[in-house]
Amino acid sequence: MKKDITRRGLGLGASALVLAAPAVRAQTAAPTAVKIGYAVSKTGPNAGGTAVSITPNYQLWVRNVNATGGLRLGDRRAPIEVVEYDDRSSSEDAVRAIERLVNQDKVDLILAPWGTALNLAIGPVMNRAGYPQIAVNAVTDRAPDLGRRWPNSFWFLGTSAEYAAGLVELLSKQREAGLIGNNIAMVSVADGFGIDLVNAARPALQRAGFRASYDRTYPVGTQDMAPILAEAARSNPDAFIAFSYPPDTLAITEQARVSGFNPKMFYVGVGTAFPLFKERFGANAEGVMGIGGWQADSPRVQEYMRQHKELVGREPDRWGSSVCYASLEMLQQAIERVGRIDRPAIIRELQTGTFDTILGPMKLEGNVRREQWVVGQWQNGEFMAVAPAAKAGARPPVLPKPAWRST
Amino acid sequence: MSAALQSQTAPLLRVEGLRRAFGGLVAVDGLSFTVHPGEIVGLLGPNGSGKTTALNLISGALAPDAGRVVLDGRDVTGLPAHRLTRLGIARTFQLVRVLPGLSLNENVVAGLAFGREPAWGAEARSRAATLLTRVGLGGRDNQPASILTYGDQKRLELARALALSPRLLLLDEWLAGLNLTELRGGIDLIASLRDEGCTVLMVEHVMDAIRALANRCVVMNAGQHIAEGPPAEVLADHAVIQAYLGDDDA
Amino acid sequence: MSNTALAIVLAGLAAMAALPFLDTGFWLALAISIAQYAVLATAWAMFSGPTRYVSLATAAFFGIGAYTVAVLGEVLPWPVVLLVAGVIGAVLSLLVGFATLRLSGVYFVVFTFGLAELIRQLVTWFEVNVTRSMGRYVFVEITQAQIYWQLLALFGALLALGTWLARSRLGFALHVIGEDETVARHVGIDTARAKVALFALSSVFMALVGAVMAPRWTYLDPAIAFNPSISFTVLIMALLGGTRSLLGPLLGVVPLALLFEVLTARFPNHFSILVGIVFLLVVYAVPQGVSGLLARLRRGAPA
Amino acid sequence: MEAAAATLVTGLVLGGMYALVAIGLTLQYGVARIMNLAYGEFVVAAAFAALWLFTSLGVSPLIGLALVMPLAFLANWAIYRIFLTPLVRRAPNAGALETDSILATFGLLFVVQGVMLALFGGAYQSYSYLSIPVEIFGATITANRLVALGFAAVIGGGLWFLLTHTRTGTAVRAVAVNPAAAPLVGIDMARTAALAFAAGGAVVASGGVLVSTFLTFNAAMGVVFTMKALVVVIMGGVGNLMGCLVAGLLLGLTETLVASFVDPGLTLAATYGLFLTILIARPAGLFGVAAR
Repeated sequence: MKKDITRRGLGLGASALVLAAPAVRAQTAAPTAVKIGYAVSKTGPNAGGTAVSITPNYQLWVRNVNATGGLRLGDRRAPIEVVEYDDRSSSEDAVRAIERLVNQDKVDLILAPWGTALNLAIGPVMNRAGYPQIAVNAVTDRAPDLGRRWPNSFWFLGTSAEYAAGLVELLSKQREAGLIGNNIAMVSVADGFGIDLVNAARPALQRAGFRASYDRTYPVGTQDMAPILAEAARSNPDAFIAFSYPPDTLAITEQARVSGFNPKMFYVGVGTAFPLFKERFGANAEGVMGIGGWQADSPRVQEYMRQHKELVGREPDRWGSSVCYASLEMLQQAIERVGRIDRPAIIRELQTGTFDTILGPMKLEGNVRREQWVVGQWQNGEFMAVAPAAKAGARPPVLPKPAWRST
Repeated sequence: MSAALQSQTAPLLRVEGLRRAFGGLVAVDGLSFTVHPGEIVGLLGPNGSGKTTALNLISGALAPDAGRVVLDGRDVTGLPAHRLTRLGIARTFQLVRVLPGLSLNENVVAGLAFGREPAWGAEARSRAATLLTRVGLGGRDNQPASILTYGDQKRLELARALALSPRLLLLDEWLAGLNLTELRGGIDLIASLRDEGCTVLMVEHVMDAIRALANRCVVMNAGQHIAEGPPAEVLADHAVIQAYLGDDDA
Repeated sequence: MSNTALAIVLAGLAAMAALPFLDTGFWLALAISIAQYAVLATAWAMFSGPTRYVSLATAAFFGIGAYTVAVLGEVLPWPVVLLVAGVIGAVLSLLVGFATLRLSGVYFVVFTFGLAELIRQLVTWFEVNVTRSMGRYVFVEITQAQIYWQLLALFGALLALGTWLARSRLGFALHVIGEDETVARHVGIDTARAKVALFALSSVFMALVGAVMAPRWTYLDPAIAFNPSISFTVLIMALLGGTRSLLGPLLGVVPLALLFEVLTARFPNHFSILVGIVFLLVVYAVPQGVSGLLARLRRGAPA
Repeated sequence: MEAAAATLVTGLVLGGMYALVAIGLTLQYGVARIMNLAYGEFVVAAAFAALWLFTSLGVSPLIGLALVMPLAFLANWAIYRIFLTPLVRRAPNAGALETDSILATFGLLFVVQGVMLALFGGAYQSYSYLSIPVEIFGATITANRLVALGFAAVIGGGLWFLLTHTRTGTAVRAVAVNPAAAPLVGIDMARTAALAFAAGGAVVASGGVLVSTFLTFNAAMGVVFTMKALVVVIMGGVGNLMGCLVAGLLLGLTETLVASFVDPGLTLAATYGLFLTILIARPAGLFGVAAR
């Protein structure tokens, strides 16, 4: 028995050592190449979000940079060489993959995974190793704390309080205009994202004098939204709000359409901004609001859209994707301003600099991106940013939402 | 001898109105009988008459729907098997059950470790060796039970049952399927147990063995008690012959 | 395992404890991951090997331990937190153990899976409706090396316990139960108590692993803590390694953990297909572990 | 009152879907004794097939059903014959086969999932087919869900008829009830098991095609279906078609009733709670016969 273990264990261990030797992808690349690594969820529950908002943008950015000859370091250009891993949506695998990127592959920079949990899981390792962590797809109320705790971490999708504030501000304006009343129905998905948002929305709604006559939470993976929608409809709300995940967002919208539940304002969560939403609902997407949004009429956004379509074969989502690409532009500019791979200097530049991106000028405050689009609305086949209204380029929301059409 | 024993001592086992049904089938229906200390009682009957179910009810493998099982004056009805075992009821199985992954010695230690007079460690191993010798498997302590012949498996099972120091030993067709030599050895073995004062309740189809060993027989048919008495008388009983003749396997 | 063998293995563990002085990066991370599964799979096999009850409740106990740390980690001293995690794991396992005594085979398997999911749902509901926050931040000051050492210590304790168990009457009782439960009852073994006792012992270790691992990820929510893939990974590793001996599961843990690592590293885009193919190859070509061993033993036996 | 009726209808429709997804597994596990961990992957694969047929070739999922089911039957037959028969042959007992089939189908799970990831990527998929509202007893339900329910009834009823009224069906049932005794009465175990496994596979595929018309799915979602199906099968009693149906409907009703009248946050807790309670009360499932 004992012998057996040693033999097999050592044998496999040895072969692993051989195989696990730092994986240098492109031997042909110039030795001056900048090695950029990322471990993202190619499989597991996070694969859906990653495939939409993360991977295409990492690929697009690398392609674009390398098409110009690479990152400009001083007076030369260094092409990007990619090392990528699959974290299988697991915190444990994500931590290990980062350790591997840092210690084995000795990459120059690391791009972040999708989702709040994974970004928090790798936070300590990234911090210890001194790599900038551009947490581009994470919404957490602790973002300002985290930015202080790990000064190398940057939080791009802001806090749930911002989303709630923007939404309530929009609701209040519509009420002032006499378009809606006080009655709100609200559902949220029972995980960190949904609960954070609804916890922020509740007091904000209350302060603004709204009444949530239906306010329920449902578990991740709920396959039938009919009972929830029936109850929400029974409360006859002026506005319906769902802090939901992509499959639920589609299911809720579908159920609302089918049961003819058509409140004056209809807001759903992650997934509304996906091109899939438009494909799925066609003309019925019109008037639906959701989290995110972008300035579709901006030429730079349109150019981004074109490139994305060309590379990936489909349109990007109208929330995380463009922010993700913009964050990479920021990283690129920070590197190029520093002029070499000097991580502490890059971190400082990201903390303090102002950058020019497809989403316009961008500057972080306390390592957190502020003033982002929090509510979008499908208007004439495009998901236009409608809140915060004070932000330049905001479209006025169109209420009441038009009636569902039968397909 | 049997009559004398019955009158002089309190019964070791008393079964009263035992009943157990499986769905619509009543396997044991109002069965009553007694077994006295030192007796060998044969439990007879055609196939499917409920003998094995009766043993299962007495050994705690099954719980009765109605009726009582009294062991040495104590009501033990419905107690789980391991409690009954610790109170002194040991059994063998109709389809022999040894522990194939264990050695012969360990098979017997299994009987010693958790029984009425538990033993463990070196003491258990040496007692197990003695018991193996007793049933004719001496010196084969370290062989795996999986390689035993059918007859030897039966011996091993008996050694395991004896390891429990039983007050009442239930043998479920322990002699069935043995060849002639094995059968003779088996009968002698049980006879020697009787001579040591062990009380035995045996379900058996080998009538020669019943004639040679049993003090008394209880005959069942269709779950019910139909006759009782010394083997010679019972086997001549009209009802018993009828019951057996009605069954092809008799 | 003999005393000498145990001593050698424990000495080996002690030697492995030096790893953090050589590398605190990737190799330590890999070692933590292996150590985690070594304890989980060995604890799993300690119950499931002899009784042949296949449990998918690993995630339930792991999650309970992790959540205990998430709730109490910043409030109580660390040893007390571990103690509480162990006690909660034990109490829960006793309840579950006695509730599931009548279940056998696949019914037990799916019951344990359902149990882990039920606990996850209840914790979720509790967090949403009572504490009104989802996801907990675990900022316990603890280094990766300390996590590693605790896992090694747990593994050492588990091996010692297993060695003691193999010689004890309880261990023997379980062996007999695994061979033939009916016989076990008829030699006076209280099968229910023996099984539940072992289930509890094994569960306590799982809860402790969860507790030790929790600070590693900073953030915990029920989906991470009660991730069913933990149950499946442990099951597969233990079955592949073999559950008949104390060190058997390790035979599955080490190669599989390394295999997963190598495949994710070398073929991030085809991990699934490759891991599946390797798996099938292992099952067919190297019928090791419990199934193969048993098969060879049985085939050698007369019918 | 009307609300209650509507809730009942919604629950029955959802339950019908659970039953539909589980029927295949009850054949595969109950008869062929293969604990198929890759089951959900086959559901998703069929869903992808339907999506591809519909979006690329414009083939309606109902016609797709006629294509996918026979294909799935053949594929599963082949899987059983090529991959699983060697395991069945070498397994000395039921326990060993269970271990081996868990390990082998776990590998299969990764392969199938990997192929789907390579072909379709990890993104969410959804398309619109027959999503016309239909009103029944005050409940508004889409036609695609009703079609799925109808098919579940047809497939369930058809299977029941085949199992009870044909020779082969009787053989299949005999194997399900008593695998040890079946060969004694002249049943070809290998053939019967392969047949049941393949038939199960065809039913799985029909489930996948039908749910794809109303559920959003991606390549990583297989395990959700596997576990739901396992819970339904076990709750109903292994190998029991009626049990499968009743368990599916019970779970669907529980989920909907709890969502409507208690708290949507407790739906899954309630369904798992119900499942565990039933197992504690009836250790072999609703319609299972306790092994003795």
